[in-house]
Amino acid sequence: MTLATEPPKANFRLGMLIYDTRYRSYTIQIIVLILFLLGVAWLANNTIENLAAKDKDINFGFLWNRAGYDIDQHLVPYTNDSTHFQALLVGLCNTLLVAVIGCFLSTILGVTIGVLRLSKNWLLSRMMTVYIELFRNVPVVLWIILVYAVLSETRPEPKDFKIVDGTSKASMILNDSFAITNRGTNVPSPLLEHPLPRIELGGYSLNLSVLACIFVVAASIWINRILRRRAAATQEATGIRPTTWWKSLLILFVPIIALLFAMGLHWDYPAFKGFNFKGGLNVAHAFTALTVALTLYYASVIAETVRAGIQAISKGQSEAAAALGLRPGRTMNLVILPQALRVIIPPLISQYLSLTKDTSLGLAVSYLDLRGTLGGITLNQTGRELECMTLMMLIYLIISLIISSVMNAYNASVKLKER
Amino acid sequence: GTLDDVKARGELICGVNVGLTGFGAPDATGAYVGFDVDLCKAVAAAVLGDAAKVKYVPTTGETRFTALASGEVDVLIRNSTWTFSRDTDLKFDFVAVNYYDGQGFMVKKDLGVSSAKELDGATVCIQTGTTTELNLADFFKSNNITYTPVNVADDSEALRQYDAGACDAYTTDASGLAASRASLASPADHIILPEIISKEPLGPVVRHGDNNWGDIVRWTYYALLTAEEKGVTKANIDQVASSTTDPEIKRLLGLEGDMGAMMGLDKDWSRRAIAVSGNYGEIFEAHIGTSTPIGLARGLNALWTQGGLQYAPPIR
Amino acid sequence: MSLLYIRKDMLGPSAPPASQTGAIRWLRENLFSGPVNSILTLLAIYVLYALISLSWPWLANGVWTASSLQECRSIVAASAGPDAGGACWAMIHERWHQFIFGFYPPDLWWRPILAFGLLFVALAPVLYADNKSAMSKLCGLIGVLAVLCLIGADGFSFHTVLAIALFAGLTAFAATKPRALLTVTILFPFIALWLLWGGSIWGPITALLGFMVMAMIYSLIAPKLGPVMGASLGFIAACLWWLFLQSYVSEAWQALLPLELTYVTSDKFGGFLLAFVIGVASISISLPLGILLALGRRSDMMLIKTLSVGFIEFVRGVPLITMLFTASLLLQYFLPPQTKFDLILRVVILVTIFSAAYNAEVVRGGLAALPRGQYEAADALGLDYWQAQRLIIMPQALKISIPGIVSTFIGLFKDTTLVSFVGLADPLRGITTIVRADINWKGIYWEPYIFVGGIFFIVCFGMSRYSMYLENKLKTDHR
Amino acid sequence: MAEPAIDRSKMQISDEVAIQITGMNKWYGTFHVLRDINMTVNKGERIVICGPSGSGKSTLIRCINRLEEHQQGQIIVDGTELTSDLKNIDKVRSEVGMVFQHFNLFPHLTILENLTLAPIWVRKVPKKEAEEVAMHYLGKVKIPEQAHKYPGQLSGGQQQRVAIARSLCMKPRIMLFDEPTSALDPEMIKEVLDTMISLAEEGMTMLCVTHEMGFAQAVANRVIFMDQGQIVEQNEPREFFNNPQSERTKLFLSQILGH
Amino acid sequence: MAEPAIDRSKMQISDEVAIQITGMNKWYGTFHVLRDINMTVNKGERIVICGPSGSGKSTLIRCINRLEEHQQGQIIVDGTELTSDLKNIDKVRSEVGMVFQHFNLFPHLTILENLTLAPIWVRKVPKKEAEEVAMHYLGKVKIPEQAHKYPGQLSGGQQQRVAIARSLCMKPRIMLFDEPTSALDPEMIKEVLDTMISLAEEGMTMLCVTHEMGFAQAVANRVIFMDQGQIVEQNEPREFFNNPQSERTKLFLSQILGH
Ligand SMILES: Nc1ncnc2c1ncn2[C@@H]1O[C@H](COP(=O)(O)OP(=O)(O)OP(=O)(O)O)[C@@H](O)[C@H]1O
Ligand SMILES: Nc1ncnc2c1ncn2[C@@H]1O[C@H](COP(=O)(O)OP(=O)(O)OP(=O)(O)O)[C@@H](O)[C@H]1O
Ligand SMILES: [Mg+2]
Ligand SMILES: [Mg+2]
Repeated sequence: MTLATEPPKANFRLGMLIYDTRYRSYTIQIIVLILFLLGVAWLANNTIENLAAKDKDINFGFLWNRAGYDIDQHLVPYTNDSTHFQALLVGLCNTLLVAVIGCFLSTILGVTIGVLRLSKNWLLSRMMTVYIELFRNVPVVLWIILVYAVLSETRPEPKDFKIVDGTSKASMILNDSFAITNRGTNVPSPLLEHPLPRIELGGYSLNLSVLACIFVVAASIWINRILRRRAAATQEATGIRPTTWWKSLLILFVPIIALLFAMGLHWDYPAFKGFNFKGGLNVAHAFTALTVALTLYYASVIAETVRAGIQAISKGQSEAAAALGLRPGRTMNLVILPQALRVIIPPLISQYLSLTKDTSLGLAVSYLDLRGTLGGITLNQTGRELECMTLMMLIYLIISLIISSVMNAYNASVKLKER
Repeated sequence: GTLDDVKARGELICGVNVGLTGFGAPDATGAYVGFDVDLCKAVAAAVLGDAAKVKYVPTTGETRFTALASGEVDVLIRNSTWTFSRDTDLKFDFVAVNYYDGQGFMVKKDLGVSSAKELDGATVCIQTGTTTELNLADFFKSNNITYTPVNVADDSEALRQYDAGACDAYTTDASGLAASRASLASPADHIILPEIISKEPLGPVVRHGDNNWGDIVRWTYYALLTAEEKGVTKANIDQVASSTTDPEIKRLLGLEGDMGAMMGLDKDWSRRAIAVSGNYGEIFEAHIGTSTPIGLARGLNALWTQGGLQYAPPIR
Repeated sequence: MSLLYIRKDMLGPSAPPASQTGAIRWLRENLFSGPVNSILTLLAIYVLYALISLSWPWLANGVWTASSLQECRSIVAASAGPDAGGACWAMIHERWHQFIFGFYPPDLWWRPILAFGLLFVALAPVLYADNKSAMSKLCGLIGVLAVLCLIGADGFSFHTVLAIALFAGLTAFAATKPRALLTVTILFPFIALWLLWGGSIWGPITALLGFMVMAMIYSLIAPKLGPVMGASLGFIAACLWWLFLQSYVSEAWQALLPLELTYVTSDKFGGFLLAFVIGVASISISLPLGILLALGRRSDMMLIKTLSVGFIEFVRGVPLITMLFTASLLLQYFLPPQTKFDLILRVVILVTIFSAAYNAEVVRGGLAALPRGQYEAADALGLDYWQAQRLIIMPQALKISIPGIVSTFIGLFKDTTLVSFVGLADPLRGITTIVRADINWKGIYWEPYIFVGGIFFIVCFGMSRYSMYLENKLKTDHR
Repeated sequence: MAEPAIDRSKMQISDEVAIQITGMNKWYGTFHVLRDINMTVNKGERIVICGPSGSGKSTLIRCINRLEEHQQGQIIVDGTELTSDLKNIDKVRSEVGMVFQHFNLFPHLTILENLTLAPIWVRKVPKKEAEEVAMHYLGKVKIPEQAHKYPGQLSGGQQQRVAIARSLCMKPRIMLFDEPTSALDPEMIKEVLDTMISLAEEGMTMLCVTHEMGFAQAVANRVIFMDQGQIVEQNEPREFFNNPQSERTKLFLSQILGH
Repeated sequence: MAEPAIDRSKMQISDEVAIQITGMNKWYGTFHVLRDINMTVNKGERIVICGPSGSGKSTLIRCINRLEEHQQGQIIVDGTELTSDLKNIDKVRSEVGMVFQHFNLFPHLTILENLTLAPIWVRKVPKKEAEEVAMHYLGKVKIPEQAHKYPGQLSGGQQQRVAIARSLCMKPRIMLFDEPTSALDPEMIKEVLDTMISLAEEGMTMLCVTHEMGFAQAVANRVIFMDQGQIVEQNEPREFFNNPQSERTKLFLSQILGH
């Protein structure tokens, strides 16, 4: 490329630093850079002085000390003898767990509500409007607290499940496998009779059974895709698309069921013993409340996004499709959705981003997420605010950056081609 | 030092609880009242001569120590437990113990439990950001039994959970348990288990290194205690002052010697402190004692002469 | 076949066939147009029924006057049977003022009320531009409401008269010279500061003088050294004024002419008063910051762009809670030793930074929506960058951005509830905790949440409707 | 516009009826938008519909392929009566092509995909065949080289020609045009009109809402003038323009030809 | 368009050079958009630039008031060379007025404010005086009664005339027009052209990108034809239209006059 810049004129004047477009931008940038560096230096200097005055230092060594507190929900192995770092990991996993489940559920709920809101059923669409407005316009913290309260106030105590003289005050649902008590939800947990061995890898152990399941599911999905591609090819060649849905179902579900059967899957049902349910998995209400409240709240936001996205596709598109003889279902699949998704997905991903950040509100129900462990108890026990907060912000920032880079990549890939 | 700051400012900044029944909370008019709050007032009266010149900064479990360390508050009187690491690693000074507490358990009577050791498998409500969670872990571990913690943000939330049956037991400092029990619909249906699983000496905290300021808070507190020991009350203080012959009372009330000057205060400092809301016993009874709905017995907090632990060093 | 056809007499419109009108048709079309729809309708009716039957008895048994929760319980038990639940609104009745004003002294409530009323007057020129009648209606309405609130708060007093006179005057202004109200807009921050915190009037006035110093220096220097230099030197001069001279001058004047309101410390702020102070202060300070950041992000200069992007993405990447904890835990590390300032102020600063990043994105959207031609026309007329921004670009971009800014504000306003996590008395958790620490109300749970949630809903819903209305209006009248 | 040389050899009108509308009425809510429409269109006819804005022209032709529902009277297209029977609607729609004022191309599909979408999914034509047909019609509208671009990358005139080709790919017997040129820049109008003329030359039955009077005179065999939801006058073009009968028509023509 | 009766008495071309472009080249990225442009415009000249779309006409005249930066060669406007020196740029811009295809009026300001904005802020004229001048030019473009309306309330033709008046308020010595009529409905083109003609009659130096050949023939004293970023041919209008020299010009003229 030939951006032939002329050599600076010999008679360079100082005034040119301000008046010459070429130099001016450098002048400004250098001034800004200096100011910025001065600012950073000032902050750093203050920090050093303050640390010195308080006789503190910056040291992340505390992460390897014993944490000493318990966390009821941990996805990675943890006891109160584990290190603060392990507690951090537990917290991070808890954060991510709520974020992932919340995103998933709120998308489903939000899309449903958004579509129902556009429904021709007057009552239904009004109810959805009320739902959306109600949830959007009240602080999400309130919803978290309220859901939590509803769960623990309206559900029976575990001891009501105790069978006295053949009856009990409360009963489990779904064929005696789920019990929602006021202190948690007891769900059956899967157990394997002949699990595959674990592989020890320097401190961490790899669960082959889980790996096998993941592998099988992935393989099924892959085969299913091949099947669908075949169908498409047939359609291209003959014009008629073979029915595939039952084949898809078979391919998707039979192998994994077979594998689980082979490994001897059975369920460990919760049952009432002593004070509490034993066996199965106890999901704490803090988790449920946070997830449900975030789901409900973000569903209302997502519903609006979806509605706006669908409405952004002009009526002309569906009319044109109808005029060509396409049925409404096909029109939705082939014309409206592909376009609406382009409008919907970018804001949707920013909703995901906010949802992920809002998991930190688990504070209101003392959910031990990243903020609760690293930024809460650990910070409190060790008194290392600077380190804990920095680390916590950094982790959140990384999560956010990952999500938004996914968004940018998506945006770039679906951008409509224009002149 | 802090004393000069406070004097210059004309106001004592006292870190208190955001809201803990009996110990410190704003009432309907927004004025802070409570057991801890009265100590703040006494310090203010001693230092500034006016018990009203206190600014209360509500602190949460998470922000309290930072607030003190950063100088946002002059003194933290907020049921904080004196522990080794807080004293050393966090660089604070606990100047005295104004309330000897210990972590206990409250359960419903119909649970049929009479000892904490029977709590195997129980669900326990516990506030985060306090020493209680560490004690709890230690206790269950040493007894080889298991439990499920339910973390809650604050006392009222814990109480609601417990009341709704979301946990079998509620653990916190025994003082808090008593207060909570009192506010339940039928207190008689709940019992506080006999085990006290930890030592929770609660006391005012100041920053490490400012010893004079620490002395002021410490001796203000001991003055209140000594007053109780010597029978000096809010009501009779003036009368005692004019009639007493007891040299210790004379020293206490500034009638003899000049103890105040040694801390940079005037002679009447302790007299003012006592005059605000009376001696230790009076404060105790007014806010958390048996005549209040909270109904705490003096127990460990009785004077040493009455079998308790409250023992003020001699003022001389 | 002859093609010619002429209609001799034109047909008038006739009514649609019966099947096209009437309630039955409406029902059939809107509720029972098909099996799926009918099922959905029935389902919806069932859900409605379940919700109402669940909550109605509790609401209906509500008790409005009692002095403690125990009393409430016994009243409900007496009237509706021992097992019936009932709301205990008595708590709200006794403590409503803490939810609204926090611990603000009751005899000074007229000050926040007045400030809140003036807020709307200050907003009027922004909301309605040149629409005289709308503006005067708004001013009048707000005036009436404010006066009613004042009478409710402390009877008919001197303040009521003051307020009547003030709002009558402002309404008259709005009706005659709407532009003059802009002065109120500009002065509002200082008036509000003074009304809310009180103290000597010379404080805000001398603070305002700082801006005048800035303007003066700017007008002296800008023609010679360019607007950037002018602005920065002006800013430096203003900072010097604020840091070193202001307090002396204001004290001197205070000595000469003492004019002051009772000083109210920040720790008296709580409830919705606190939420509004944080919300309004943050949004109004963050807007200029956001504009600068947005301009920075669109700048051609690499460094400035990078810094702006970095800042915006950083702030948007971390949860607000961590920012608040930074305000209460970390700020002390970053400031010179011994600097201390108010937690509210720190929170406002951090929340401002937070909303600045969001506003920057909103404004950037507004800037991007402007056609390139506007920039080019400004260039071609010889306007320089700052003139073009100020006269051409910003007025339009901001107008487009108003709905987005309102949304940011709604979000921010809702997020003010998070300040309770650093020990401030927000209405949702802060005040509620305090109320529950009272032995009389210990154990009360739903009522305060419903009360506070209701107010939040009304405020936020109102604002979101307004922003929707704006969006529709802009859609039609922007070209 | 100079009268183009038009080959009228194929433009013969058969006696078979393509569209038959009798006593048709339509309301939007309580607004009576079409009033007592009676009209017969034979195979091969080229009809231009004109009239002031809001007179119901668009509504009329949209009723013909049931984009709007009529409430009274009968519409029979190619022997199929339009009722709410879905099968009939499908049948009619696959016989009738429609071109809109704003093109309504699918912006997320390439030109070729736009053209093959309906044949593949509605007519179940194999893809390859559909593409051949599509290329054929693209050639007809003179833009075969644009096949792999996206609609957004074409000029308005090109887009409208693609829209016409898209309809043609379904091999309709009747084509409806709703102001096909009114959203176009003047330079592009001609290319679209040319395409339409060539279509007429091949004997397609066409109903066209347009204000291009040149086109009407050159191609139409009948002009229908509508006002207030009614057919006010119809005639063959020369007569219609030179010798309008009703007052309204005269007024309208004076306005439209005046400028 | 019939040739309007034009008063050529004042349309005299002086010997002074208004614009001098030598060896100018410009790239967008790697795309060479203007190639070796050499051109001299004297005071009072009225130059029409035409050429196919994308040939660089707009870019050329946008370089003249530095809306685009050139990378090689020299542009001297009224004795001031355009370099990156801001002062020179400001000077040139205040000498050169520009009218855009899409008017680019400021929609948030009234017509009068649109007109007085630049005089007040750039030329530092007192407001009152600026308003007098503005009303004078509004009268000239024949819409003084619209002064207090907003641009959105005017028709396209009126807006374009306001845009011209806005440029004139800065009392420029040179006016640049970039397809001033191509975004207008046919009925409005004439009123804008009339305004431009009256400007020419007063001896304004004008560079005008346009495809209105009637205007070119009536007013221009030189027509420049550009293609692929180069000046391909220039001549006085009559010769240019009747006797084009290069093949490209012939082709272009046949297209543009053909339809
Ligand atoms: N969906 C609708 N609901 C209610 N009224 C409608 C609807 N669509 C059109 N109308 C009204 O019906 C009348 C006829 O509309 P139509 O679009 O058929 O007119 P037109 O003759 O095509 O006008 P134009 O030349 O402007 O396109 C108009 O008055 C219009 O306002
Ligand atoms: N900002 C830009 N970046 C890259 N290429 C550009 C840019 N602006 C214009 N071009 C290209 O430069 C060439 C000349 O553009 P220009 O607008 O000068 O043409 P024109 O002769 O005015 O055409 P038209 O008659 O369509 O207005 C075109 O090929 C165009 O695509
Ligand atoms: Mg129409
Ligand atoms: Mg151009």
